[in-house]
Amino acid sequence: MLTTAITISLVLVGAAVGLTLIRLALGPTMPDRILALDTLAIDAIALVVILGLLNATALSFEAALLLAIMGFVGTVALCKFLIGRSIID
Amino acid sequence: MIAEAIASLLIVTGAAFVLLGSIGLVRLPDIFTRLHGPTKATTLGVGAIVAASSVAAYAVNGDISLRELTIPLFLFITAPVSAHLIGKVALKDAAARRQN
Amino acid sequence: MSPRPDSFGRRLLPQPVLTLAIVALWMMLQSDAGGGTLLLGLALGLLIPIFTSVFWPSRLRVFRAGAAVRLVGIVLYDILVANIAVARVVLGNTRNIRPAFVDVPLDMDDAYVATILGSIITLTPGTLTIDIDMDRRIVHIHGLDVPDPAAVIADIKSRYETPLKEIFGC
Amino acid sequence: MEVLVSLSLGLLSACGIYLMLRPTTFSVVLGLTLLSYAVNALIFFGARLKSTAPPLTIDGLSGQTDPLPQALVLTAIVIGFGMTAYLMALALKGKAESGTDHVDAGRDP
Amino acid sequence: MMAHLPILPVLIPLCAAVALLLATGASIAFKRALSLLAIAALVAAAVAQLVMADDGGIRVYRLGDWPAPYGIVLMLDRLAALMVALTSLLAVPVLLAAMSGTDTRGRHFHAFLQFQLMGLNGAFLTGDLFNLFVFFEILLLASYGLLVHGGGLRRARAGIAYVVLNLSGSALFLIALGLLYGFLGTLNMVDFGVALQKVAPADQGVVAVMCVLLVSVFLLKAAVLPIGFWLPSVYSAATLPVAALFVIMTKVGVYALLRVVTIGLLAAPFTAGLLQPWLTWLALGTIAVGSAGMLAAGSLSVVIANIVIVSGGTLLLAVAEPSAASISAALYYLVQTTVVTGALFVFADHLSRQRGEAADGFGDGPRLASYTNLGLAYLVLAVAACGAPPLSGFLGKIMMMQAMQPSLHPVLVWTALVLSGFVAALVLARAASVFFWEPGAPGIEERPDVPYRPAWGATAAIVIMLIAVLTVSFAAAPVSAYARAAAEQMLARDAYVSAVIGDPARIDRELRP
Amino acid sequence: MPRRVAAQTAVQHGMSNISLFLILLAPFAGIFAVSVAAGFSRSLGAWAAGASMAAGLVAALQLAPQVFSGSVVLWRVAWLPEWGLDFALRLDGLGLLFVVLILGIGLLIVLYAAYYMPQTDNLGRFYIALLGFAGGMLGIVLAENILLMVVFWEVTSLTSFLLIAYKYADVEARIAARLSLAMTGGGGLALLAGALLLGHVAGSYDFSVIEDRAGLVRDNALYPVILILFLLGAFTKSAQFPFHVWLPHAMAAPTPVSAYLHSATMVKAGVFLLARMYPILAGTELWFVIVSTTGAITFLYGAYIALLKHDLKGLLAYSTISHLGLITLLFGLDTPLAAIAGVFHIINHAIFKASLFMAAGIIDHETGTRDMRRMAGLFKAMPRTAILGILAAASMAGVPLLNGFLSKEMFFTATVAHPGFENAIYLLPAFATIAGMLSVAYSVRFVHDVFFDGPVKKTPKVPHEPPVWMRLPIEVLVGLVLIVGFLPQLSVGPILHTAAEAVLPGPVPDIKLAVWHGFNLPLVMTIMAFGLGILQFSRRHKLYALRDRFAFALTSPVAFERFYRAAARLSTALLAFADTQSLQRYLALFFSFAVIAGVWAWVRIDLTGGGATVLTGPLPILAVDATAVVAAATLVFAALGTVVFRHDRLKALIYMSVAGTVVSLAFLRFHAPDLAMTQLSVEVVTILLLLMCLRYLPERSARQSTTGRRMRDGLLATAAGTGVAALTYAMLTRPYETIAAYHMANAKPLGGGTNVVNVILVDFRGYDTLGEIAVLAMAALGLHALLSGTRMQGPGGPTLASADRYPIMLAELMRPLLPLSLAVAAYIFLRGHNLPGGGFIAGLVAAVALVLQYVAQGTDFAGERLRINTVRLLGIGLGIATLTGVASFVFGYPFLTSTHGYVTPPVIDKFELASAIAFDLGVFLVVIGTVLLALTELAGLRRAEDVAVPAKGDA
Ligand code: NA
Ligand code: NA
Repeated sequence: MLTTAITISLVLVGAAVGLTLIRLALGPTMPDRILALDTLAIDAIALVVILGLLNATALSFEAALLLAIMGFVGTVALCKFLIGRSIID
Repeated sequence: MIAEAIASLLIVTGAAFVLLGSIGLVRLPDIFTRLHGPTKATTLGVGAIVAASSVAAYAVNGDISLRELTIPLFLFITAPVSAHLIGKVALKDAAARRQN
Repeated sequence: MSPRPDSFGRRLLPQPVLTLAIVALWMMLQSDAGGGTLLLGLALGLLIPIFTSVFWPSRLRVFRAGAAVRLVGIVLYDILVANIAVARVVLGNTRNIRPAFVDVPLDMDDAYVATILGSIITLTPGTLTIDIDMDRRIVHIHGLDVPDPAAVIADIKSRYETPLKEIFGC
Repeated sequence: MEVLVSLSLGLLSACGIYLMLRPTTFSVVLGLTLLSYAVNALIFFGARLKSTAPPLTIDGLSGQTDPLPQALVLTAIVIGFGMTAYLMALALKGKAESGTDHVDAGRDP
Repeated sequence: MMAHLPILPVLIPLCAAVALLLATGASIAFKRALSLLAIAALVAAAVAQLVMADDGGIRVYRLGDWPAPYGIVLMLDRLAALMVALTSLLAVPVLLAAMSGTDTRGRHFHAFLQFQLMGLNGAFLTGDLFNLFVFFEILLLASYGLLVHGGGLRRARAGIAYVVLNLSGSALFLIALGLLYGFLGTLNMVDFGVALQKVAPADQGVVAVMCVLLVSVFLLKAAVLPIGFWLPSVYSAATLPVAALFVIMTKVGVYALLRVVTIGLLAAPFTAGLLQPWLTWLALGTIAVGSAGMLAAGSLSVVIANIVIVSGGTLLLAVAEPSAASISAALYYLVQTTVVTGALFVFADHLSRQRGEAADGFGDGPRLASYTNLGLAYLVLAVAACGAPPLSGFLGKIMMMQAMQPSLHPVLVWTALVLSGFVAALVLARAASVFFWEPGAPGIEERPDVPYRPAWGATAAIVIMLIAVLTVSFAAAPVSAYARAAAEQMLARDAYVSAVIGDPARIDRELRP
Repeated sequence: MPRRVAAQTAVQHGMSNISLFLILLAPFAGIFAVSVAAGFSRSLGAWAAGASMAAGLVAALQLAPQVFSGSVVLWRVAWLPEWGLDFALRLDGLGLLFVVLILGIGLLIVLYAAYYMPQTDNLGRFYIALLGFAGGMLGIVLAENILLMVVFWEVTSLTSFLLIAYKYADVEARIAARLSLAMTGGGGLALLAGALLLGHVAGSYDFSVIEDRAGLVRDNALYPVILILFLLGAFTKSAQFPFHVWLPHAMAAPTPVSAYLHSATMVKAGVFLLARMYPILAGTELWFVIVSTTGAITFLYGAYIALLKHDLKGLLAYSTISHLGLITLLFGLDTPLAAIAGVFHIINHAIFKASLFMAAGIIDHETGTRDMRRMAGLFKAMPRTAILGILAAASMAGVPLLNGFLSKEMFFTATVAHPGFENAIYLLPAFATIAGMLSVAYSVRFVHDVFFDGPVKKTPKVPHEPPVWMRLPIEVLVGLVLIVGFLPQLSVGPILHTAAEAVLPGPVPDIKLAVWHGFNLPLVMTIMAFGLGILQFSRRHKLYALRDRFAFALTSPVAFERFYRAAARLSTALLAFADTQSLQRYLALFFSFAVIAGVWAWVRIDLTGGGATVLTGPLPILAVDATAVVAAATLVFAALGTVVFRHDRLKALIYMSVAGTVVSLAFLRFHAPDLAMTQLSVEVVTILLLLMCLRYLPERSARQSTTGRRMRDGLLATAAGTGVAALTYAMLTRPYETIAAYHMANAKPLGGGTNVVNVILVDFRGYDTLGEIAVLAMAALGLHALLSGTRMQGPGGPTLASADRYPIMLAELMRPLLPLSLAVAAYIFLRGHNLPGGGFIAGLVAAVALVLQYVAQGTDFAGERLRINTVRLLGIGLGIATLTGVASFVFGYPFLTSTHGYVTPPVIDKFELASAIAFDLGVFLVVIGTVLLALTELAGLRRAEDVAVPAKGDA
């Protein structure tokens, strides 16, 4: 049952990634792309956790946590850049 | 068995929410409306998936692992900040567009 | 705004709430409540705040723990509701929605608490904090579908701002 | 799968090399980064695709992946990071000195 | 401590660099003293190594006490000891010359110098190919720091070209190493040779490609045609004491080639002849390009840089057709050319300080103050550099000519060796004419108000270099005998196998997947 | 490789014949003596120079009896025995003859120069170069080892370069010096090649040995090559046509130099070589044809031009060329008599030519000009000098009773007796007569135009006799002209005989050196030469007119400079074509090189047989799953997006980060959590860095490449990418044997960790990791060195309100997030040894958390609070890691040997502590230091706009 659920969810998340990539490509504005990138990171977390379930390993947790942290940092940096072209001032 | 069922339900629901966020991202008309999708749906979706992982781990080992919950916790803390920042950029962007 | 000289105790335990949070986080991460974990967590909980207190000199004080728990419940519930509402909008006819910007006036002047409010607004139905202006004491929000801005403002103030003011005593 | 992986790495390196051949320092950095993705993956796949578990010696794991390529890649990533940081600084210095970020600006004729 | 001798040439500069980082706010005098002390210790260690290695043994130092091929080992043989000694000795005049003011023209000079030495020595001592990559990166990054030391657009742009090109080289190096491990399952140099012998015929094509890619990386460092054009602008952009140190950098490429060829490629028939047909041509082309570069040069440093290119090409001749004779000739040639070109850069530094704006260019400049001494020094160095008798360049040339006699294209090789020296002689004679004989341009004929007083360090640097040149020339026999012994040792692969990995059959190998 | 064959002399002769070495040592020791003495006074320098020459002469004379008794004196010291080069000397008759000439005339030159050279000139430099030159000459004539001879050969090239350029203020002197270096040095290179080949063929580089194997050499297929190379050396040095051009220009040297170089030494080195190689290389048709033809042409040509020169030294220069042609011709004739005549003429020419040059110098010195048209009747002004000059010139012309007559007579005899021209028996004598006629003509001209030709003309200086000491050397030489002329057998007979013994391979024919041989054909030829010569002289003006019509451009030394510059220009043009100094070109070349080399190796394996070019290995192919397809599609999308949007930099960066994320997910998918985490965190920090740099770079880059260039690059990139794909595929489909089982087995028991990757990083290959953090530290340090104090101006955006600068929610949230992130970092750090994690990732997490404080609240806020000296932090980190490694020395283990064990402190459960953790702590600190240093330094760039930070002398 779980395996089926995992397969279904993989398909769903895969579709989500595809849609997000469309937004990334279409834009039209830079904030749209950043939002898409941020979403992509979260999608990736979902993917990692699901794959962890699939492989029955607890070892993907750190990677997922790191994805969350680094995705956030990336978004912050990109936004700060667009607000004032300066990340640290 | 029940745990596995719960996990299955959670994971599919979560994945659905993740997809929902991305559908919003594509379908909604402008950046401010699009912001709503990922900040809410996707974050919650991940929360559900992680919860599924916890439950599944319980189903397998019998251990309650709270470790995974740190991920949605972190996301719930940071998502508003991300949205806030992207919103600010969008405001600035919109202002710049109006000027031109 | 350099950190002002503090008593020995304050320097040793600058943020008790934070110390607790770190210990909790540590135990969550280790998925373990054994003595060793606790001890190491405590050590980190004591050491890290001493190091980071330079960035956060003011002590965070929680006045009403009960109110806090209640607010968390409200927010979690709202998050669920929010998602269903968002799902309806996203999957429905996106042309009929009425997005709008709304300025919510604030009744407090603590930026930290305002940030918590802003976060809650973002996580809950149809609203999104775009900016917080502490000079003008307003929260600039965006609503996904806002037929009545006044209702939104009232909702936010009653559901979230009031409990927050109660919790943090401001 | 092997074909898919190979083609992906080939594409990544081709894009990286193409970018490295562009005339601005920024493109070069982008290209180097893409190329290093490909290179790191290539080293990593020296352990082949068929493996069932991470290289940990915890009980219950069996058929672990060859750990050595992973260690090599880790070293390569870190070194690549240092190099990229330095190259960017150098690019800035060049920009500060010459006013342009063309890779060949201001060199001896 | 003798047991740890092999690691000391890496450890001493590392410790010095750490100390310099910790003492980041200290006075320049303190840093200089520290740097000098460290290099003195390094020289002592290097000499001790040289003596130790000359008994013909191959010392294997297991880092972390892990046996080869599983862990990283250092391999102290005659070749490694020679290269380390050369580097360490070169460091002394470089430091002394830099202490005359170059080191204060930017930040962290001494730390970079120490890191550079650590990288070089590490590269020469390691017996592991991936570790060689790591130490290549160390020495490269340090060289980047040293190259741009002093600032300015020219250095920045030369730096960008140098860095990007080397990063491309590193990428290729990694690809080759990835394939090496992927095909042969090992990283140890000696084990690499052992594994090559066992490659099945069906795999020989891909393995040969991997080997050639590996070689290409080293050829880039050795500045061979057509991938060596980067060198002149880089060397001439660096401050001159730094350029003096850089002359060892192309030799790293040659060293790596010699190592990989003798310990690896020669082990198996299908790789043994992989370089010979084309490397000779490239080497000849390199010599030609370097000679043209000398003729076209507008300053002494560019001339020296092109001499470095020519010497690289000359050394590659031996790599292309390795034999005890060619390698031993090449090793002597390597030692002498490193010393001589290094000395020339130190000299050019001295010269440009005196000539002010004119620096080391062939344009009008003021007459020189310490005419006789400088002239004499120049005479010695120029004679050695163009391969004229009786100095080391000539000796190196006759060795190379004799050793390359049985090569595929002896006439071309000889012609190249002879003509490149001839061109160098013409160019250096013209340089002498400009620096020492031509009257200064109108307006700058007068000496500057403050007479030039060379710092003691600068003078000491030149004197040391001159002594080195004369020693290599007139005490050529021991150097040459050492070189021959080193060459013979390098070609006796079995000794390396038994010293480093013992019985190859006993290595714990597992077929995957 | 040829090895030394005759090693026997090293010890036996070494001690007993040290005098041989002393001859050679004398001038070189003189260099030091002069450099000291000249510092005191000018004359002391001259004394020192003279004394050293004399000392050498004494040493030589001391050995003379041994030589005359027929033995060859040897002396040897090993120099580079392995390669055939030894410091081996020999003294035979030929050598002794030359030693006496070199040192004897050298002594006279030293004396002459002391008076000739301007008093303002200290002469230290002059004598040093002169002694060096004399030493070089001695080396040539004393060398037993032919490589050693080459050594000294080039020593003379070099020192003559210095001597010719002695008056370096004259541009002509400078160029002439370089020209002579180019020609004689270049010839020396040919000689070197010849010597090496000869040594190779003969199996030894020792003359004595080679001489014994002369037949072997002449029969070898390489003989023509060897011969031509040797002759190139000889002809360039002895100014044979067409290599003579350097010699006339060398007249730019002070006259003492000319007198020395062009009488007894430099040019004689060439003919000495002919003499020396005579027993080895002569005796073949080839030798005869080349050497005699060259000599004959030079003989005639030199004499002809000499007649046309108005410059006194020019006349002597071409006459020198002519006489050298004569000597060459004599050796070329290849008969014993001719060879002896050649040796004899070497002596005679040296004597009269040295005196003529010195006389010319006196004339120049006293009149201030060397143009024969500007002087006349000097006989009256300086009769003594005139008599000396006339006698020397007469000897040059071959007037009987003077030494020149004797050798010329021998030459005529040799031509008459030569067997080589049976069919044209008069050809050679006729030629000899014509050449003799020309030398008579220019000798007469010299005497006539200078000493007679009417009354004294007005010259720049008023001519009178020179000081006595200045004339003395000429008197000595002219004395010798007469002595040899009158008493040949008594004076030079013995030495000529011994020299001939050394030159001739067979027995020396018995020649009577006598003034009168009876009325024979040679005498008729002499008389004809004189008659025709005087006739020729009287009609010289027609020749001048002819010369003026066909003036050679090449006669100017500027021609050489022009030639040199043309070569330089050509090189510049060629290099400009090959090397555009463009990084793009360098990169394209490098990648092309790798591709071509790879393809070549691939093709070659098939061609050479044995191996085979098989791409696909035997492993079964793994099925593709949906996730992989999505990932690959995303990767393609991201990689192409990066390329397509490279001009829109921010967009390109976003695409690139997507690619990086996919790669890290791939790592995770294939069981490399450590890798995935590292890749992820590094990527984010890289993007942070790039974004900070983007502020100072143009937002968009211009399209600068042409379509053709893009096509080319596209093709190259495709080729390289195809290569990577093919190799990856080949690798993935092959099984391999790995050593990793050892690591898996020993990670836990010996390394103390269950995460094998981490154990490899901090233990099995901890040395790599130490190097890796050194790289990181250096990168940060380099960035610091580059950017500290640098001012940058970005495309200035609007000044931001504080709320925009530090968005409030971010600022407020970062405060609690920092300690929590540090806790996460601690978690990752401690976990590393056993599970995914470790110092590096932990360091990045901690660093990022700290950097976020800067991002959220600015440098002023964060920098003031976080008072870390990042450079020192790098030192601490690197120091800890190093110390961990060194600590194992204490226990007698190699560097970086780890130890581990379980500590069980109270309350805490079993806690495993490996020394590798200390190492990892070093890594952790270096990472934090690097990231903080890099980012704060980049942030500081803008601040430099406002605050000018003076660059401190902080190195
Ligand atoms: Na006259
Ligand atoms: Na780790």
